Amino acid sequence: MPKNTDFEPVILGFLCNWCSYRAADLAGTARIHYAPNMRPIRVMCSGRVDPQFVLKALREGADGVLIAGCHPGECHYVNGNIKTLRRFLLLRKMLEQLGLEPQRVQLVWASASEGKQLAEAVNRMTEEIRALGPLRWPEFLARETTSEATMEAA
Amino acid sequence: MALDPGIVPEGRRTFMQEVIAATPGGDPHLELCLQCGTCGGSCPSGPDMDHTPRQLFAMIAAGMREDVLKSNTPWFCVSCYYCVVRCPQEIHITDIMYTLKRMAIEEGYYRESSAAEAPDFSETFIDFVEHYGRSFELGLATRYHLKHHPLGMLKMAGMGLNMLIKGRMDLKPTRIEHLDQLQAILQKAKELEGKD
Amino acid sequence: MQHKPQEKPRIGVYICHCGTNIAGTVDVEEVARWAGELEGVVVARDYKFMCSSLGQDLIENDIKEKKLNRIVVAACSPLMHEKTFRGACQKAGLNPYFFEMANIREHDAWATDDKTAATFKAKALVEGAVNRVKFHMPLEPIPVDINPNTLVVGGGIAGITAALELANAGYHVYLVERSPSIGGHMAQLDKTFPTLDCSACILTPKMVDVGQHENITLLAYSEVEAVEGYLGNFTITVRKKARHVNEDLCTGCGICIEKCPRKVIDTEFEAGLGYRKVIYRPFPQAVPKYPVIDTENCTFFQRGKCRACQIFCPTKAIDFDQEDELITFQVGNIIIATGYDLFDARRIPQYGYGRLANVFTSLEFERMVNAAGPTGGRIVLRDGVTEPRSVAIIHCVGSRDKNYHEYCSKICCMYSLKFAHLVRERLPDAEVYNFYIDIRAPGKGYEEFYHRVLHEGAHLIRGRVAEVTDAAREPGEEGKLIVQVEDTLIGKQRRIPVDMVILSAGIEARKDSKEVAQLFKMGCDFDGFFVERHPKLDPVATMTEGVFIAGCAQGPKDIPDTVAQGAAAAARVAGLIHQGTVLMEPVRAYIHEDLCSGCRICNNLCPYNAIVFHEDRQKSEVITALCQGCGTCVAACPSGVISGAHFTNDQIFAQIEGVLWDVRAKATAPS
Amino acid sequence: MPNRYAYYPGCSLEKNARAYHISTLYVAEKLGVALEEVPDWNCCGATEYFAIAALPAYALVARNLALAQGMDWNGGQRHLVAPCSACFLNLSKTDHYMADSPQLAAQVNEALAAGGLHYDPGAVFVHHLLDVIVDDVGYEKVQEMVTKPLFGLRVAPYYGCLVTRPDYKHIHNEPEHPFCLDDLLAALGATVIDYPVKTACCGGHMTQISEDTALELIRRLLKAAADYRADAIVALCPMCQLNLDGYQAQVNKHFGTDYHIPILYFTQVMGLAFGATPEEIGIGKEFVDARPVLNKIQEKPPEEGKKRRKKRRDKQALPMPELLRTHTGRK
Repeated sequence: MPKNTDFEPVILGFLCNWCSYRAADLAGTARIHYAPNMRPIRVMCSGRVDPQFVLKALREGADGVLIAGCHPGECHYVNGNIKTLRRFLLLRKMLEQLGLEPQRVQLVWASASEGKQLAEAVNRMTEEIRALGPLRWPEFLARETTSEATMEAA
Repeated sequence: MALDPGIVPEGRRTFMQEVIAATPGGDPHLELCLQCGTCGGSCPSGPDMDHTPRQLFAMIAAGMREDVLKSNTPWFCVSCYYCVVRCPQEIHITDIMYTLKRMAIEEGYYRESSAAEAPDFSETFIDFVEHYGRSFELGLATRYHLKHHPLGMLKMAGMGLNMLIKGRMDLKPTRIEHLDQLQAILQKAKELEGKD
Repeated sequence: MQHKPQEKPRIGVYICHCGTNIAGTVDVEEVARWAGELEGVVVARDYKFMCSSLGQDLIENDIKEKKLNRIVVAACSPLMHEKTFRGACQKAGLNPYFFEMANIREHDAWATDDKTAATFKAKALVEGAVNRVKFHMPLEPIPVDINPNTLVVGGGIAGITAALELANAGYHVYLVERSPSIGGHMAQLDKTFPTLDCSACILTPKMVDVGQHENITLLAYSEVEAVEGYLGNFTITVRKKARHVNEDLCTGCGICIEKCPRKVIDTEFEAGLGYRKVIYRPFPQAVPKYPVIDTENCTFFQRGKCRACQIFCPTKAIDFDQEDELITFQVGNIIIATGYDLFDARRIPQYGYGRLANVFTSLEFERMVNAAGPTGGRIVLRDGVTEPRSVAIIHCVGSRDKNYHEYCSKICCMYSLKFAHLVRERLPDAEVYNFYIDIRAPGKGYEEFYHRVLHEGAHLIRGRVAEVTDAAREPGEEGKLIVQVEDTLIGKQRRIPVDMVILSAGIEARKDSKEVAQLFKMGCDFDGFFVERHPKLDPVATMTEGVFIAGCAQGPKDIPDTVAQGAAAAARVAGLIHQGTVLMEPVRAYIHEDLCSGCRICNNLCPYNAIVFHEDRQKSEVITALCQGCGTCVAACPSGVISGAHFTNDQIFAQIEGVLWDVRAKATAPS
Repeated sequence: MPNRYAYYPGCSLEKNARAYHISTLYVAEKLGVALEEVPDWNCCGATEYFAIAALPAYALVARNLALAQGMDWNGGQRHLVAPCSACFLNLSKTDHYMADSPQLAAQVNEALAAGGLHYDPGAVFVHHLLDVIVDDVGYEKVQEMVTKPLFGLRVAPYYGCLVTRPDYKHIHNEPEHPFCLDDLLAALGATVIDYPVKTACCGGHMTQISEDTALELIRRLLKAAADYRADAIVALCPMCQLNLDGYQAQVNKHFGTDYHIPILYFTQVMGLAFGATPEEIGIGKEFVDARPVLNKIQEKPPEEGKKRRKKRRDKQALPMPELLRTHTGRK
């Protein structure tokens, strides 16, 4: 696929309050520059990330969704991130069946000291999605709706 | 001695920025120098340099273009990379020395340094490379020494003869097969660098 | 599906410049102008420093004058100033939870230098916050009682100070120390700069105080194994390692140590320069006084023979069968003072430590000059006999170097000057050379001490040492260690032959600091030091409520600063204990009982067992006191009837829409 | 171990370091290292070309990388080995900088295109012969091949500069005091001295620029070897070998010294231990005759007794810290 250099992917990030949100804070404090494409939303735990949030984000026009939590075994809430992992794998399987490339929804672990690692993950994901091109899910949905409407009209 | 007044007219680069821009392969970190002297302390040929590398960096920062490019320091660099691996600020010192050599040749200052013959050695060397694709030790030694050390040539001749006897030197240069291809590449590279 | 906000929102949006921290990258005026046009926004302003009292006044006045009922501040991380602005709302009579913060500093302005992209991202974050705050609900913080007991981890001078301050204030302290005795690095030092008072003389009385204090439970040779709970109510589990000495019977007479036939190199207290017995007390003034058996080297533990200590013990205190003990207790606050490790000088092979016999580390030298040390205070070469006639002291070993540690270790300049003084004092005829990059002597009496050492005739050579070698080039160098350096003040390479070299190694974070940070839920920086809540204004608190830090665990510092931090941490804890209760975030889950289908999916998900199932009603319920607010159950409820206060679905959906304002617009626009 | 390496001998191995070339091929065959010469390779420019022009110098080196990339690899990983330290450095440096600076990579490739070539940074993994033998072949395999252990021969392991520094690919990760050659020589049965200047500079091309400077650098290396009673210095670079060997007589004349220290390539020493005749591995081509010291090789290992006596410590002496050998020091 030709690389579309004009395309700036929009990635929604769900960051847990205890590790990855602080990792992003640390990346900033350390002035680590990374792709400005990830827009973070804070949740108390990655375990709070309802699959609906991911679907909502993709439907609203995000090209990808990043979920970031504490490393396994380091969860502030004992094991919320393990539940996230289980939920994430299921969700990804479902999205794949809908024709979504697996790189569009990613789960990464970043502890509060791993600002650099989080920044690298954002960079990596941005480039992966840039290579995939825009998702255009809203347009797709709009088309589907229109065609349904046309069919109904016919 | 021309010192950088600290104010650079808009659109012009400081000497340091010029040196950084002329050094290929990522950020050489030159502006990070702490003046600690690790480079000057580590340098095997440091005692014979007119300025230690550290001093040279301070002079670059001060904009002392002429003094820097006339210095013998870059020509005494043996490319041992001790300074590079020891530098606490990860400055690409060896690469900067190569940059300064190139700048000194371009601007003609090297003739005033106490290592005025060094560029000739390099030039003679690459002349053979460009004509044959491989280096040619006998030709290099003869041509360079005849030019600069006709007397020393006698001393060198002994060693050269020895090398011939030991089978360590050829009388004829080896030419690579696709010399034209190499020359085309080098020609293009020179054009791209604007030094045709 | 989405609910409508209950009242008509009247939102105030405030974009902080943070000096140039934000405004340098984000076009704050443009963001404010743009925010002013968002639905529901009544006023949008940009201001230099929103966290200043003037900035807070701005919010308070607007709330009152413009009848605002929602506030959004786009500034730094909410972990930094959320509390500040909530306070401002409250002062103006607005429920503090009608506030939302957009992090446009750490997550935006500092993370890129692309001004266009940064301004764009700031708009997204602001619209996310504006959308979200419309759905905020008024909440009341939950009061929590503070357990008056405190855990102090680490028995160095920071931990000792903190423990004594609290204990003297009448509060109980559990002091946990990993090694067999408290004292830390300070106990190893000889003299302290710049006053040259004997380290042990000023430390040991404090150690004794700790050992005897009725308010201190000292758990030496112990490690914290588990931490549960939160501010005010932590449950701590400590592993008290088996000393193989019964503390109730041991009188500390030391006969066991005397009779033990086996000696090993003491790599801890004596820094590898001396020997200790296999049953040992780190040093004579150890607190507690009980010895400990090093089972890895003990002949009995390895081969089942010997028993010398047991045979000779007059009170039958040796207990080979003793096992580790797990102790559990409750505390309200925790102070972490786990100290530092010395940089391993062998990592810089060109300085020859480990290869060249007469190269010593600073800690080895501290032990050597100490009258109670392996040489009885004599300065000698590795042969144990010869006095050096010349000594080189190399500063910045492992510090100020991107290959090792980029930071300055802060103490090395001063202790290196102290070494120069001590060498001149003990060996008046010896020449001393200090090799430095810069002399850093910022402290009371420090610069004066530097002048004193100069006056005493130490040679100070400005230049970072390139290498220490035994490869002689000239006749004068034979048999010597040669220090090769550029003397940067004269711009010449010099080779200085000496008999002894001391490497002033820097401070680094403890090897296991990352695990410790995780255990106590603290942040840890790149170098492994624990992260304070604010580098200037809150240097002893951490991002986790109820967990404080002191001493070198937070970053390199000297003894006065360490003591000050230990006391400061204690003062913070005492303040909380004195309050008795604190208010906790009301971020909790709640089940709408009428709608609960009783499927029980949530019951097993809760890591705190905070969800109970009522068999009679076939409904689940969240016990608020146990809930920690993670929201896992909220995300899992198939009928969506669990709501997580302050993180409701409505709020997050609204935020998602806001954050994606630009692509949303594109999607709906005709193509 | 990769089943095949592209072999870049470099100009020196064709000429003055022919002994290195011969012994490399001998050892490679014994150890089952398959070497295939890069077709029509050209000079790497040594340290000279970079001093005159930057881009042509990188293009010159890159032509060799492009040729190696273009060899038939059957889809396998591409490995290139150079026995000369300067060639190794130039090849790995060009690869590294092209990867680091997309601008340089684009320009170099534009130049290469003039010759119909192209190089993708990272496509070829550049090795020095030493790391192939130490890491890919391994000490065990080397030891298996030893038929005539070098018992009693005291050797100075001399790494020089460019293999250990700047080590762009972090192969050695030890720019100051490496041990891999020490361990290799020990595996051959030799007595390896703790050579304090093992990574010092031989002077490189200084012999041509400032003879005084160069001779002093060479003297330091010879003196340290003599001080530590080495029978021979073992080198792994043609430049180091030539400077120490070819200029030894001049050093003696210049400083009034009397050094007779043969300088052997590490492959020659390996060949000896593998049972090669001196001719098979090019011994006899050196200026300082190596044959006399080879007579020092004994049938049996030196007695263990000496070691034990050294270990018994003086009661007064202070304990010595352990040397860090597996190097993990730098970040």
